[in-house]
Amino acid sequence: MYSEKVMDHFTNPRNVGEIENASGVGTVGNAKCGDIMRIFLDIDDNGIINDVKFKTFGCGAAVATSSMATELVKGKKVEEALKITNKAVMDALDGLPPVKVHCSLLAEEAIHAALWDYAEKNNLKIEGLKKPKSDINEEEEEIKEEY
Amino acid sequence: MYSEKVMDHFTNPRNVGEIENASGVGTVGNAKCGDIMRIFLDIDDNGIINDVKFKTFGCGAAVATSSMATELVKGKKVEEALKITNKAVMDALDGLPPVKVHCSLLAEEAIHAALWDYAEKNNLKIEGLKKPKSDINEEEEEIKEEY
Amino acid sequence: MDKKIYLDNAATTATRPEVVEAMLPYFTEKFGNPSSIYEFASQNKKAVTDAREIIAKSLGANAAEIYFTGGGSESDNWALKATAEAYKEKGNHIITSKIEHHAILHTCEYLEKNGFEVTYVGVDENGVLKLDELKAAIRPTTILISVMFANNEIGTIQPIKEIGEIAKQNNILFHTDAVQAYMQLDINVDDLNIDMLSASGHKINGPKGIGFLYIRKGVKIRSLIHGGAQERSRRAGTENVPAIVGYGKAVEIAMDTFKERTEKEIELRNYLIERVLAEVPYTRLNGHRTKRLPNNSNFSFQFIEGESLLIMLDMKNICGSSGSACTSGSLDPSHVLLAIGLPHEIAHGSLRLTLNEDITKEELDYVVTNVKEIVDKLRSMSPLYEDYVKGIN
Amino acid sequence: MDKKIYLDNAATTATRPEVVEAMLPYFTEKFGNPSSIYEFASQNKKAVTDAREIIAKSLGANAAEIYFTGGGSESDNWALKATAEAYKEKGNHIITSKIEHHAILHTCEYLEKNGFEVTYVGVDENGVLKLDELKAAIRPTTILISVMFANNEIGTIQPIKEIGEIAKQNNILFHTDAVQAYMQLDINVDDLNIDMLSASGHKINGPKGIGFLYIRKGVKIRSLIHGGAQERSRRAGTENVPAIVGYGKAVEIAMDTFKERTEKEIELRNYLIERVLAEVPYTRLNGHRTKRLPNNSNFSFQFIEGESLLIMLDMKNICGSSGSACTSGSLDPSHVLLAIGLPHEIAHGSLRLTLNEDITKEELDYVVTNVKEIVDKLRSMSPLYEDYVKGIN
Ligand SMILES: Cc1ncc(COP(=O)(O)O)c(C=O)c1O
Ligand SMILES: Cc1ncc(COP(=O)(O)O)c(C=O)c1O
Repeated sequence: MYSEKVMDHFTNPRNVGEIENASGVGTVGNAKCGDIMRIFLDIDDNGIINDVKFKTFGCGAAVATSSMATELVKGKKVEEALKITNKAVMDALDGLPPVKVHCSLLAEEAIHAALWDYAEKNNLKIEGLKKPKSDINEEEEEIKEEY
Repeated sequence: MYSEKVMDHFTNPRNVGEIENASGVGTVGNAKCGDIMRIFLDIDDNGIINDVKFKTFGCGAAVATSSMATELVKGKKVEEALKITNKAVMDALDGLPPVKVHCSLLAEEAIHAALWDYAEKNNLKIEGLKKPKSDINEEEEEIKEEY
Repeated sequence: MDKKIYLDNAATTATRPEVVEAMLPYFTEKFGNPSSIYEFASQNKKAVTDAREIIAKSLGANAAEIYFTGGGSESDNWALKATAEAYKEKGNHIITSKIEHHAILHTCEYLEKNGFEVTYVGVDENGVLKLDELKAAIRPTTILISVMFANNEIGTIQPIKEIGEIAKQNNILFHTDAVQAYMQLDINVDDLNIDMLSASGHKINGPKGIGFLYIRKGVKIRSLIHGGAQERSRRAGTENVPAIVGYGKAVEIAMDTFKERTEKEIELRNYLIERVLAEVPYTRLNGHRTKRLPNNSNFSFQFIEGESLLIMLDMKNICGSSGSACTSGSLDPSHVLLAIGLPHEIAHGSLRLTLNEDITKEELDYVVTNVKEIVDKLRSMSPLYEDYVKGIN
Repeated sequence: MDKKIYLDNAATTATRPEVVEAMLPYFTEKFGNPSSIYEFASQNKKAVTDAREIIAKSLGANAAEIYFTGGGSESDNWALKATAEAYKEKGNHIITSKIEHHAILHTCEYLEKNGFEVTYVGVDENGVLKLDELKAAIRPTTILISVMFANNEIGTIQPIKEIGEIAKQNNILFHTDAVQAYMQLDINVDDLNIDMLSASGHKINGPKGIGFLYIRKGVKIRSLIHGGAQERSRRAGTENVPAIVGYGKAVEIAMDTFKERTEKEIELRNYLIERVLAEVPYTRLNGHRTKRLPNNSNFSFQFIEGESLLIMLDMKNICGSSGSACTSGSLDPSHVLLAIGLPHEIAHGSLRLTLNEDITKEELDYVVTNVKEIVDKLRSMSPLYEDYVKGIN
């Protein structure tokens, strides 16, 4: 069902944990849908993401996408981190099963939420960053039914 | 599907053939339903059935019931022959599958038809003999559907 | 002959040993439910996928267009009922033929009781659909044409390509019951404009209780069996993995042997047909002489009745059938034989012999000899023959 | 542990070697179509009759009341749709429960789209049907009550006798989906006033792709699959003889081992439940503590999600499930767990372990150890657990 990369990031997730007094924290998803991701960012004065941690309640793909997303943003500038899409996360994981695509969207959104929090706390305006939705809808699900 | 007796009477039918100038001949059934029985009777002046022959177009049960019916009436008085029911034919054959019960009715009817012919030819009135139907309906078929 | 001569391959076939071999591990070892998440079950999911792909390929279809069912009857019911339901806004008229299998005909009757109108198009004396009648039957409300690929009793192959074109030109869906034709004839769903196609495992040396419905992508479909999300949420029920695997294997073998097998069958069939017609008087071949299934022969012997013939053949170790297997027990003669214009008494005297490539000519010789003898014997006790000989009608 | 520990017997079971053994001759040798007339096929007819009698006996029913189908889902669909059709003059109301299998629920939804009204009766926190609610739901137009015998996810056994009485007193037909209960619980259709009962072969070490519907004599029935005259003209399709024979064998064995087997399963189940509840904190047992299937356990582990737990167990060679097998892939938590009142996040963290009599206590010890470790690990990365520990929310 899952690629080896996904299984690797699921069973040995990178950057699990919390950051005390994080520069930004974002939590997205909800327990109803079975996925909650929380991302902690430590951002230095030059806008570089020095450290990142996550906690995730969710399926294997949710954990793996969180793990991969944290790997991808780590050491990046805020502006670069913002450009990391769910597609990039999926590609880095060698793909996800169709029903799990929403996990990668959630991971992208969690990064955005943490950046938003960072921006609010520091009264910054980050170019291109919109207030994140706390949740994403599984639009891809519908397609199956139409067929 | 068929009892040994039925198979025996089907594969070695007794009294197959015709009687020339028979005292009575009866043909019942129709090709539409797939069964036609013709019975030839040779009846002597004392009203005793000296000889009987049959020809049948039909399934195994049709042949076997014809054969058994001829055996049962052979040597009997007309009045006795009249009393031979389809049940007697079936019993003598150790039973028939439910869908084949109509064959035994047809055999009974064929005897009656031959007797009727005999009665008409000789201007007799045989007590209890009604003008036979040329065909019988498979009433038992309906029951299945109701269930 | 001590050996049984099985000439009823249209009723069902022996499952091939290789097929059983392929199925076996999926009963006791790899028994998992393909919908399960653990690794142990993923091999079953894969096995199902593989079989689906083999079948898709055999028809020139995509794997996502193949839906496994519990057999040909279910596939037929599903195709008709689902189309009726999904397209009822568009219209309530269905066209089929007079010589369909009961799985189609009785489903049509059911639909008729539920507000649909069905036209049953006739066939000519060889059992070939009357295309003019078909065209004339089309209405603005026609949503489906369902015509069998080849007939199970008389073996006649229908002009499927023409029917597919007519359907397409009129923007009507086209379903074909290919239960007898699949793997006996070359079928490409795109070339023939087929939108839906039914097939059944046990007719091609696969297992019983498995079939499929091909549904072209884009056709609106409703479930017949609702429940779990199996078969892309279209056909509920835990996947019958061993049977699916066996079906895949049977198709694989049937594909590999296709040309040689069908050519051999046609030769044997022709041999049988020619000898019977030449040697048994008052006999006709039912169905088209050449446009017929490679393994099918069907005769009517005048003046005799089919069941007695069958039983006597059985006593000689020859298995044949009269009309379609599923309807034996019924007293009416085959609706197919009536549709090609046979009178009742002749329809009653019919014999279907459907062979496979393993039959030998010697065995067929034995069959012919016995058919001859038995037909003679039965005629000698037939009142119809008596009348005929005496010139009475 | 190198050996796989299969704890998903509610999803499907291994076909017993004796069952496969019994089936084998019917693939390659005795492959005939039971509807055929020749002697060769009559052994197959007999084999089907024998299996039917074994099954009838197991329920205290008559053989003529057992109809073979392609599985549990088909049986469920058939029971509901046929009753709806046959009794629609009497009324259009059906009562079922909130915790039925999707084969019932989705069929009910289908019927709702077609003019029927369905009341979904709730269950208490243990999953037991609320009889008061059931009684209150009855209308003059109620034609059917369909309540499962025992639940496939949480194992709760329903008060079938009481439901049967209520149905009878109100002159309403009673169907029960016994796919999980059959051969795990003692069932007599007369004692329990059951009019229709669904079961499936692969849940009791029989083959996949076969099931039956018990229909009490006198109940008006319509076909779901129209066509040939098989199953007394009620369910068309060439009989799946090998599977029917295998099913009969599986039932025979299950009857013979019934008492010993279920007692052993109950003991093992209790052992597992007690250890898990005692050793894993923030854990609850779903379903009734005692009125539950002998082989079923179902836990909710707070703060974690079921799929990750399953995958990690799989890596330790333990096969379990979360919610019902057929619905995995869906993102919603189990409707059953929601119906017993679990909040979504707890429902998401559920694990079903369904055992069989061959599991050992040592194996269960290994399972408990691993469940503990994995739950710990997942909690350590759960934001919900973090919030809980910090006293947020
Ligand atoms: C309670 C219940 N009903 C119906 C079914 C459907 O049975 P099958 O998958 O054999 O069609 C199942 C099993 O999946 C079940 O557990
Ligand atoms: C043309 C045709 N359609 C449908 C069927 C039904 O197939 P099954 O018996 O596998 O359900 C058959 C065979 O009986 C058939 O010959």
